[in-house]
Amino acid sequence: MKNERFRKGYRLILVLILMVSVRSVTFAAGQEVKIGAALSMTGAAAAYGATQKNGIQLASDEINAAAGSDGIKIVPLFDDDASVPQQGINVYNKFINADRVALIIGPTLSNTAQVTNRIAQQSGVPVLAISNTAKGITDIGDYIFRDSLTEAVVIPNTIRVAKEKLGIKKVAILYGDDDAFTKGGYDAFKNALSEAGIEILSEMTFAKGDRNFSPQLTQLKSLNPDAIVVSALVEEASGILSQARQLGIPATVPIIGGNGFNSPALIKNAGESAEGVIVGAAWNMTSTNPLNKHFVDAYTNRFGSPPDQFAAQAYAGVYIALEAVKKAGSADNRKAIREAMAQIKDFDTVLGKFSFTAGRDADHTPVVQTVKGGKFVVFGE
Amino acid sequence: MAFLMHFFAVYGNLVNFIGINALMALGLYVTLSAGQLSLGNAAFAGIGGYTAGILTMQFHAPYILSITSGAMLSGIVAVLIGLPVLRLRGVFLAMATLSFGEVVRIAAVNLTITGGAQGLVGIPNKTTTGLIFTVLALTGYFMAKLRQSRIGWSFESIREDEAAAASLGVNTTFYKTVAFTIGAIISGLAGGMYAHLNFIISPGEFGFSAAVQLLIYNIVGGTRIWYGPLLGATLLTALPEVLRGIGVTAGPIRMCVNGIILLLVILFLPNGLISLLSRSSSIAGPRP
Amino acid sequence: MLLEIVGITKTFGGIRALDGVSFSVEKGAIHGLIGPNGAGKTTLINVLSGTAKPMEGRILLEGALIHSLPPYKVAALGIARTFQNIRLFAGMNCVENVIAGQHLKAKRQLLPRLLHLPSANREEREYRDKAMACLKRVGIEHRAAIPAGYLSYGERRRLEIARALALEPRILLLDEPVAGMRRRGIEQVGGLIRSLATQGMTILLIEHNMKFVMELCSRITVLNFGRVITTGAPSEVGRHPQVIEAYLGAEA
Amino acid sequence: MSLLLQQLVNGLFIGSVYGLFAVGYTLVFGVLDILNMAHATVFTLGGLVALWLVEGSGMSIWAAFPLAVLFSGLLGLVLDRVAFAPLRQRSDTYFSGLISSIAMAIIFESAALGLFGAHTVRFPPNTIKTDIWRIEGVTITSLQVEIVLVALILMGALSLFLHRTRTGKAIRAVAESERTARLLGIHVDGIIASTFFVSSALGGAAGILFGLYFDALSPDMGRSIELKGLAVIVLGGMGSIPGAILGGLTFGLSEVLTVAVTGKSNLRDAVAFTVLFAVLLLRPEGLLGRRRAREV
Repeated sequence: MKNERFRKGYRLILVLILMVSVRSVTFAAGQEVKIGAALSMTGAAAAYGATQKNGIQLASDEINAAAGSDGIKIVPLFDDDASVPQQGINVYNKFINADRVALIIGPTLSNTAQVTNRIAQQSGVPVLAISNTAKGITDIGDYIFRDSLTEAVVIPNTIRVAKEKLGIKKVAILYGDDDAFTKGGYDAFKNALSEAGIEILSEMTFAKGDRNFSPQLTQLKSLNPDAIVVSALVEEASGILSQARQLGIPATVPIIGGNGFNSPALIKNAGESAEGVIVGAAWNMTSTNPLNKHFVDAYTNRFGSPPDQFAAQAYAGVYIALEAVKKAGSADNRKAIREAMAQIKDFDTVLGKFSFTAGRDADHTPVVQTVKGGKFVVFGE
Repeated sequence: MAFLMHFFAVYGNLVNFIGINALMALGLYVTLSAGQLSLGNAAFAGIGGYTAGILTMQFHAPYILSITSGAMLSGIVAVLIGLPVLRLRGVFLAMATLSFGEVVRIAAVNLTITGGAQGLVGIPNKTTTGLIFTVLALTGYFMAKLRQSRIGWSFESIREDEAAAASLGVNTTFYKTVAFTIGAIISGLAGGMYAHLNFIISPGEFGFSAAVQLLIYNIVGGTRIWYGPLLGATLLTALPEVLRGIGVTAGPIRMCVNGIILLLVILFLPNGLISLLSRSSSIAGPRP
Repeated sequence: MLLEIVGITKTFGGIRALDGVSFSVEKGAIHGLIGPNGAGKTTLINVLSGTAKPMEGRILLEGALIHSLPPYKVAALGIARTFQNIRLFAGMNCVENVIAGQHLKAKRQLLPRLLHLPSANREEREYRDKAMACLKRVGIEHRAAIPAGYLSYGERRRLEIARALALEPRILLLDEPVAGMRRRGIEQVGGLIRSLATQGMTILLIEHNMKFVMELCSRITVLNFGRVITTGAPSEVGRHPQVIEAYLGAEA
Repeated sequence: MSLLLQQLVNGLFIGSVYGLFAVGYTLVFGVLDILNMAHATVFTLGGLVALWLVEGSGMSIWAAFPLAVLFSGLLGLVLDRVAFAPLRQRSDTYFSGLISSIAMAIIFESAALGLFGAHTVRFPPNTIKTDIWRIEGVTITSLQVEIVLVALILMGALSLFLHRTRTGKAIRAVAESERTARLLGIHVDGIIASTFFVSSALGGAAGILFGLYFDALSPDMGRSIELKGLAVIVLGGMGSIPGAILGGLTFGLSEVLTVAVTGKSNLRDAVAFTVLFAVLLLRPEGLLGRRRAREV
């Protein structure tokens, strides 16, 4: 009697797994390029996954509209890794083996990328990271590329420009220490500051999801630093900016931020307390390069709000992928696409002239911006 | 044969996660079977995972040794935590174990040996599907036999009515600690194996929401028989893939489906889905 | 003298539930404990069984002090009890409830079961037969496979006694075993208690049913407001003025 | 000196918001002995609905606030009807109530994510005119004062409601003992429903004030306050309203001071959970609660 019950339970589980039968219909080769977009649509990074999806969708629609009958069309397959590595792996497996995508764009979070890109590398599927800035992502293997400038490139440039223009000598640091993205930013800031010989008065931390920064900011204010260096995501960043000004930290003490600050949400949420903030980033929202102008206008009237850096790097990623597919002359030969992508040099994108370094990291000029009159402008112009 | 190869290529990792989640669910099951509501088992999995990962990476300990010592350390911590905490009852015990879990997570975020917020990166991928399901089968067998032993009967008595159990000579403090410790050892072992599956473990994976997820596997599956939580873990781990397969758009809808399933089960199937599969009272429990 | 209770005092907040209670129970006797509601009877059983700790006083089992022992150690010394509000294991069936009561008597080691040794099955059959015997003794063996939650009120009372018997105790503390039972049930339980006593078991019986207590008990202790009014044979206690006053009010 | 004073102001301010959130949390526990894990998501939805009223239909905050609080109260009624009432007769009602509230929390959060999107949003800049006062180096904004006032008024109103009105007294009777209350002819199910209404309304109010001051509302904003709220109600004493208020203030102050002294916010959370752990073990009835944790 006992194992009869067990067998019935077992049969149910087996049926369920087999029910998830695999759709292995392959599209006609040649004309259509399947790109797997593994993004975080739920969970902690849902906000960034959402804008990345918009960027990819916009780029694909533009390409498909312009491709006409013979051109190469992009088929973006979106799926949600829920900001969790475990689900990211399942998404990658589905893209690689079931949908047989030509290449993968994403994932949103570096922690997930550390795990999922290993699978892509073993299966020989090119991955184009569009927001991972942590160290070591592209060292996973030669199939892993990245169009998002690492903090190690952006931040030293920001500190250098800030020191030149403002002559800062002593700063305080405030950073989120329980998130890989913000912790990575902090490490980069620390090295850049010591190289530039700037004294660090004190280091204070906050946790992801915090909204109350007044205790930390009150302490930092009492040390009257020349500037406050902040490594945070846009939610925390806008809170820090508005509370800093409310607590009476004068505008003469600028706040310097990393990639996380580079979003219109910063200005919308922090309001005028965002004036004078210095943001080192990989994408200049107001650059007059025609590709970028078109992108910002197209995105704004399609989605109702201006794009952020995540959307820009995702948008550029699709065009880079298309360029690689064109060069490779094949819509599904993964190896050829990888080879072609590695050779991309001075390719015009919304991020500017883009090429891959030997280590397959992004190589284009970073930008240092500031907020003047409620808009991002290049700092020091 | 080709179909199987293709199946495992696409769903191999999913099968591994089902196995690991089932093993972790079994860890909580043991503690629940003695009526102790613990929200700290995800933390024990974390302790097991980090210990095993550190041993393999920094001390180059052999894989089997590192995951067993991870499990043992979780057991020792469980005994130390268990003695004071198990005097508490119901919601208070849940909150004490929850706060223990959060302290462990925060420690993992702050210590350099645990790799801080980034987590432990570079753990060699040693856990195989075969090992996961062998350990799961052995643990299942152990659970079935434990239930028939004096320890199992004591758990069941304490779960039903602790005062009555004591009046029958059951040393309730001792057996509650045993349930808590066996649960921690299994969770620790599962954590160690999980660490060697994914190349990286980060503190976030062992926090409060992970502890709640283990509880949901048990409740949805059913906590009156050891393979209840296995069914719960299998269904809920496979669910996102099923919804993905059916084409349910990614995002909040899947999260909502999870919530609705849990609500329906707790309202209409107090003894979990497993009670559907069998009428016998020991599994389905008395009709309310 | 098997069980001696000396000067036991127990307070809850301001109320002195037990105030210097002293009496002793002879081996093999059926000792009655009566008193109006709130006299402290159940509190006394809780103190005897270790569930509650007394403020002052001592309890001796064959001269050994047991009042500070936890409930499971008191049970190990052979003192079993039932509860006024029947604490059965609702999720188990009747025979399983009794098997749970065999905790101290049945080894049921894990290892032989893990190794599937034949001795384990033999041992299990033996314990099950013993459990069925307990059910038979209280007259509910036909309900063996029914979940405890489905039993009638009288049957639940008897299952609790059966479970206590599984402990093979020396002393059995019965907290209102026949409360709410019909005539036939009361006679059956009375017969059971008498047969247990004849086999050497000592019984402390808390009951409101005066006729039942008077017939069964060789000695009776009367409690009122936590104090012992008297201890003696049923005939003496029946005529004791304070007992009548406590029970029937002052007019007698 | 002004540094310490500033931190005190910061602590008292955030403490009053914690207190308001905790009061609703502990009210349900006091009456039903059940932990309502969906309380934090009502906190979130209250804030997001207020924002939708202000931004969507151009309503002023002073009109939107009561409406959103009412909406949160209705959410409480839904919670009671769907997730708690059906379980009331069950013997394991404490356990299953906790689970069903977790299920509702997941459903509410996914609804927030689905309806309001994942981004962090804020009230339009001039929702409340805030001027900033600097008194001997201590900065206090009028918004802070208004929020603390509203929080205190609501908490005051609650204790008046509980002690002066018929329904309030009935709620306290049910908290003492549901069975006796039923014997006294109290319509227990109705009273429990009103308890959920009041508790969720307060939770929603706390959400709106939190969103107003920190200019940040998102579907998962409840997460950061959920576990802290737990620590507050345990510290204050489960089920005790004054305990929740006192717990909230002490918690707010200790949090601010730990961060100020150590500069590490994670240490602050570690301190919070160690305090929760210690209180549970040493004095489970907390500062002002009734003894319930370990009865047989």
